[in-house]
Amino acid sequence: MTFRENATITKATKLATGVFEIWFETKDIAKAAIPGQFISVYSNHGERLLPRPISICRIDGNLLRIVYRVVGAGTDEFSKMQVGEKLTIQGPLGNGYELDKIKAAIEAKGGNFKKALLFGGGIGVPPMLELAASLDIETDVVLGYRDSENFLKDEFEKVANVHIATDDGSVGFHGNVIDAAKDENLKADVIFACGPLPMLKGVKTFANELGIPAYISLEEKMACGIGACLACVCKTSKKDEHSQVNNARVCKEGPVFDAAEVEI
Amino acid sequence: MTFRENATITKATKLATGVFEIWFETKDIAKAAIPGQFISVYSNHGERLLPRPISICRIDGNLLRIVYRVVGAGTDEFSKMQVGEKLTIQGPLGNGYELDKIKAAIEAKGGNFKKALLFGGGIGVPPMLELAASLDIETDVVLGYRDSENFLKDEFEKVANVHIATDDGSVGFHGNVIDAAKDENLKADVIFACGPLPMLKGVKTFANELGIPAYISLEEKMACGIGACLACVCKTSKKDEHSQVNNARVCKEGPVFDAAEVEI
Amino acid sequence: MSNVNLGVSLCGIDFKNPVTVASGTFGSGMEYSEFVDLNKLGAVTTKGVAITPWAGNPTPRIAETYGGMINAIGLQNPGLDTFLERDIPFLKNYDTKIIVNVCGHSEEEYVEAVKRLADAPVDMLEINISCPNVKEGGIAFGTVPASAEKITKAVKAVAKQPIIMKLSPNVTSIADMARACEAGGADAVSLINTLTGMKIDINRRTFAVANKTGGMSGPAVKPVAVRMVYEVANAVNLPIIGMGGIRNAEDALEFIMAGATLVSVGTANFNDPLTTIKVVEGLEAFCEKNGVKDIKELIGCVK
Amino acid sequence: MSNVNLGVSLCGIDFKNPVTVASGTFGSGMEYSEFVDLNKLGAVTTKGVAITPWAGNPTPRIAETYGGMINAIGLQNPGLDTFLERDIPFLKNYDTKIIVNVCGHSEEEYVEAVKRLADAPVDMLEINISCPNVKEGGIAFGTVPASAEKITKAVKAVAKQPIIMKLSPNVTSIADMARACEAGGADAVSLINTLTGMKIDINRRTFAVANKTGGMSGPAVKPVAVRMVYEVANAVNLPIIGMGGIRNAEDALEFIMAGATLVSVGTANFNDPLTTIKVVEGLEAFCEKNGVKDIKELIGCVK
Ligand SMILES: Cc1cc2nc3c(=O)[nH]c(=O)nc-3n(C[C@H](O)[C@H](O)[C@H](O)COP(=O)(O)OP(=O)(O)OC[C@H]3O[C@@H](n4cnc5c(N)ncnc54)[C@H](O)[C@@H]3O)c2cc1C
Ligand SMILES: Cc1cc2nc3c(=O)[nH]c(=O)nc-3n(C[C@H](O)[C@H](O)[C@H](O)COP(=O)(O)OP(=O)(O)OC[C@H]3O[C@@H](n4cnc5c(N)ncnc54)[C@H](O)[C@@H]3O)c2cc1C
Ligand SMILES: Cc1cc2nc3c(=O)[nH]c(=O)nc-3n(C[C@H](O)[C@H](O)[C@H](O)COP(=O)(O)O)c2cc1C
Ligand SMILES: Cc1cc2nc3c(=O)[nH]c(=O)nc-3n(C[C@H](O)[C@H](O)[C@H](O)COP(=O)(O)O)c2cc1C
Ligand code: FES
Ligand code: FES
Repeated sequence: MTFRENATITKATKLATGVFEIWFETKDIAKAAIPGQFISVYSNHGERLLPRPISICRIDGNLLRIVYRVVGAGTDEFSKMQVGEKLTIQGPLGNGYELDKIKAAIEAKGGNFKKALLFGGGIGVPPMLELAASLDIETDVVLGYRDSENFLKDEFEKVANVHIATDDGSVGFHGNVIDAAKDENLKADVIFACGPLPMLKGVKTFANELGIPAYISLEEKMACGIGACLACVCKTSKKDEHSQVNNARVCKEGPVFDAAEVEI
Repeated sequence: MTFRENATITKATKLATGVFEIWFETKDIAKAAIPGQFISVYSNHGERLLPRPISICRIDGNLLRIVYRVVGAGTDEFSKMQVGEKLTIQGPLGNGYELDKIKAAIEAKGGNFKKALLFGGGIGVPPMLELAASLDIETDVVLGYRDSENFLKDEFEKVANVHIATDDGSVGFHGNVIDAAKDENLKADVIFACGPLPMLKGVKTFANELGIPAYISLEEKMACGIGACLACVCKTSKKDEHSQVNNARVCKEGPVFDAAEVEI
Repeated sequence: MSNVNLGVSLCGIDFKNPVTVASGTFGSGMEYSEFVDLNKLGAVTTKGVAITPWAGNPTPRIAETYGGMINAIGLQNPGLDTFLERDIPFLKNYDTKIIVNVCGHSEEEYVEAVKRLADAPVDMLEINISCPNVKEGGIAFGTVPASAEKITKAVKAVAKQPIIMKLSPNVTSIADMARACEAGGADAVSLINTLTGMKIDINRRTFAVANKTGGMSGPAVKPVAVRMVYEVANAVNLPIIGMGGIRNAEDALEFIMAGATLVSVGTANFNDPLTTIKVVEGLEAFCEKNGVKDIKELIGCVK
Repeated sequence: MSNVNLGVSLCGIDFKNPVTVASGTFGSGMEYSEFVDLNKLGAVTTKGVAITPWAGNPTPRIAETYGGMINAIGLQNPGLDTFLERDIPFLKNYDTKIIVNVCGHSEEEYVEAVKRLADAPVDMLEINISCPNVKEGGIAFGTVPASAEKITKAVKAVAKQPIIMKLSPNVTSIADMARACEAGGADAVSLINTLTGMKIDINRRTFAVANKTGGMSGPAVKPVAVRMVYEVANAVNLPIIGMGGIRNAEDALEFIMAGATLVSVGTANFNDPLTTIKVVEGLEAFCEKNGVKDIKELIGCVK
């Protein structure tokens, strides 16, 4: 079920330079959500009609948390909202990390589901948090940041083994998350990743090298966010059932895809 | 001088059904304003680009008061604003009631300037308040309302002799302001009026009958509000100097016109 | 129960109210059915469908613009087979009319599609001769009156359902285009399709949509759309389906008063999936408040 | 002092920066000079002027639309005599270029106006062949390539200043119109003029502007304008003055990257009289931030 709510903001904080969090009190959305899903956030300004897709970072009863980077007018507007104010949101959207299904699929192919490796890069860090908290198997998380502003790190440390990589080398490994994982010789049965496209390409290759599956979160520009407009497609290796061409909808079949099944 | 300011709202109250007031704290606008002038009020929403022209109802040091009726999306937006919030305003705009000039013009034609009669109809009531307060000659004011919601009446009573006319007869004279003035046999040297077009037409005729001048405030749809776009013209009896055709700009040569000089 | 009659009829078909959706913004209704009771719509107009599956354009396919958006989906569609097997049976579960939007690369493809739809349980066909994102041919039909007339004739020759020709606004004279469709035998016209637009990503120094240009839609285009509906209403004797930027009942009433019999909600669905329902309710409320017993009184009432 | 060179040149005339105003939205600059230091503008483009005073259309002449407006001023102007006596001397007090926008009811009137301006101290003439609000003839010049070519030739034959032909967006092919102007000898083209639109006042059941239709402008039209600038830049070898919805430097950069040498701020002046200055400052800031030494590098850089 998908819900549309005019949700009240219960917390709105700056986490790092240009990175903000909002906690919403929701009626139904939080309760229906799973890690890896996203919500559509609507502007209160009429010149911006399209929703902003933002991943779910944390679910706590009726509360839903998003963490986002200010990159344009919409996220700038959200960053100025205050506790008690309202935003229209819609969700939960997309497939998310359907852990039971994923586990079953892996075991069906003779693999294990005992040790997970999570990669989060930049603003791809937040969606990994609810996932890390939900996984009841051993979990390593490699978080990639630009610099020493390591937002959410403390919270990850409560639920997983955390490894940090930074672009400027100020904290942890100096370099990208894949090289950090190699450096620490991290091994796993399955990879989950969210981050910029070059990172996801690296994850796909890395998973191939290890011979394990990788579930990655893709991004694309969206209009409807619910699968109707065909704006947000990604190329799939096999013919997509809905489209009858090799185009899956990121907002519906995704945003989480088995890396082996998409062409990135 | 015209100023543009992002002005803070110091008071925002509902005065009657659909009628609201806002007090702004201004840097320069209030100090520069005279009765009969107006300000441009800009929406905070990007889908509404044009300013809403609203008359100045009261000037008090740096404070400026407007009173307006909610008729569409812009005035609806303003009516939801709260103390401490800001609106961009520009002004003072238009000529206003330039009392010295008007007095001189009347006296030059051999008339008197000793007794004024003011007509305010509906949302044309508020702009008469600052004028009534500014006039240091004997002043009768006839205020026309729909019904018994006689907003601003008390304040007029402090500065002028007040007569009320209502459409439904619930208070004062049952009928329009002109008939009310006739009924009470009000006489004056000069008339000032603001209100709907049919009322202004009545005022023009009435002034003709009495053989006295009438200064009336006109309304027209505006885009620039400062005289540049030629959206807001009214027909003048003589060739208008600026336009070289019989079109005066309500926002620049007006909104106050000698009734004899405009065709309404 | 209200006393207002919102029913309209078009080409002999009765619609419970004048509200449908703009093709391509609502899929075949499945996704939106989670929000909208499709039984409450006058009709569902489906996304353009062709005789074979189309892959559409590369991404990014859309970009937001001030008060609107541009899209270059490129008419991705699963092809008629899947559409007839999956989407039509789904829609048949609802008490609403079905308008199928048809696209093609050539006159032959349009004709073939219309033939294959002839015995399908759908109410009307809308021929999209105006999609600006298809290069192979569609665009020419949509901007040259003689081509529009020719394809209208070809399609009419094989059609069993009434034919709506969907017009492009990217022309010097929309009235000429409508007259050509009328001459070709069209049963109705719908307008407007999208205005060709472009957005440049100044930071990446490239086009915001991969296709360079896209079709602009949303509230921003409404004045152009209302003007064109008015012009067409005064040029031809065909019923009109009006669209372009409708996001509430007031917008819909502008189209109706300008001469539209049906109105379609498009881009506004993306901003609020419940827009269609709000338009239906708002039309009813407007009529009640203004003593309008039958919405048909308002069609073309502004001259 | 910044290191960025914002200067551009067009038809041999040097502008200190690429920012001017759209004709008709800024009068002759007098009213706006209370807010804007006119010395800071690349040029002032004046409201359309004709050989005799024009009274324009009845009111209401404008209506707000979503993200824009429509206007049907009807080219009210005081005539060339008053304009040359009052407005030009006023503008000559400033260190900015002067572009005079010219309108007429017929070819003869345009030619006569251009002749009378030949010895006036103004830098360029912009010929408005595209005003949708003038019925007597202007409209035909603006939508038929052959007419546009003919009037361009006629005007060029008597002009002493470089001639900018101002194009209407209400055409099937803006590239064809630009080619016709180029063939007629135009020195530059400016675009876009307004999109013909309509707004209906549903409560009064009438048109929101007395003229029924009006010209739509403002941020809502920007995607159409950028697309047309891009098409024209790729169709002719003439410099382009781009406009349509510019309200900040980012918008202006879209036009510049699409191929415009100068950009004009129109409707946005009504929302904020300081827009032009903000655009100039924003262009400089963008260049500084992105290591662009000379803004000319950006003209047409997106292909
Ligand atoms: C499934 C999904 C999950 C996401 N989760 C997060 C998250 O948790 N935190 C976060 O900071 N960002 C996330 N993003 C990216 C986020 O959607 C954009 O940063 C945001 O839409 C930018 O809006 P804006 O108005 O600030 O920028 P503008 O550039 O002004 O936006 C203009 C338009 O482009 C769209 N857009 C711009 N960038 C993107 C993008 N990267 N992806 C999709 N649409 C975009 C906007 O939605 C809008 O329609 C996610 C994107 C997707 C697709
Ligand atoms: C000189 C002048 C002084 C005014 N003083 C007052 C006042 O003191 N109190 C008050 O309540 N109203 C006043 N008005 C009318 C006021 O401007 C409109 O009621 C207001 O603009 C409506 O805006 P809206 O967004 O609510 O309505 P909408 O109908 O949504 O507005 C749409 C557009 O039409 C314009 N518009 C609508 N009605 C009018 C109108 N009557 N006159 C001019 N433009 C209009 C709006 O500015 C806007 O651009 C005055 C008008 C003028 C010209
Ligand atoms: C994402 C998207 C996809 C569209 N796809 C089609 C289509 O397949 N066939 C068609 O005739 N029109 C299509 N259109 C055009 C719409 O049906 C409609 O004509 C246009 O968007 C104007 O209406 P609006 O402003 O309400 O969206 C599409 C529009 C959008 C925004
Ligand atoms: C009120 C108004 C008056 C205009 N008058 C003229 C004019 O006299 N001559 C002309 O060529 N264009 C005229 N235009 C068109 C503008 O110059 C410009 O081409 C158009 O508005 C698009 O730019 P914008 O969206 O920045 O306003 C006028 C536009 C407006 C809004
Ligand atoms: S955004 Fe519409 S299908 Fe994904
Ligand atoms: S509103 Fe522009 S001249 Fe009056």
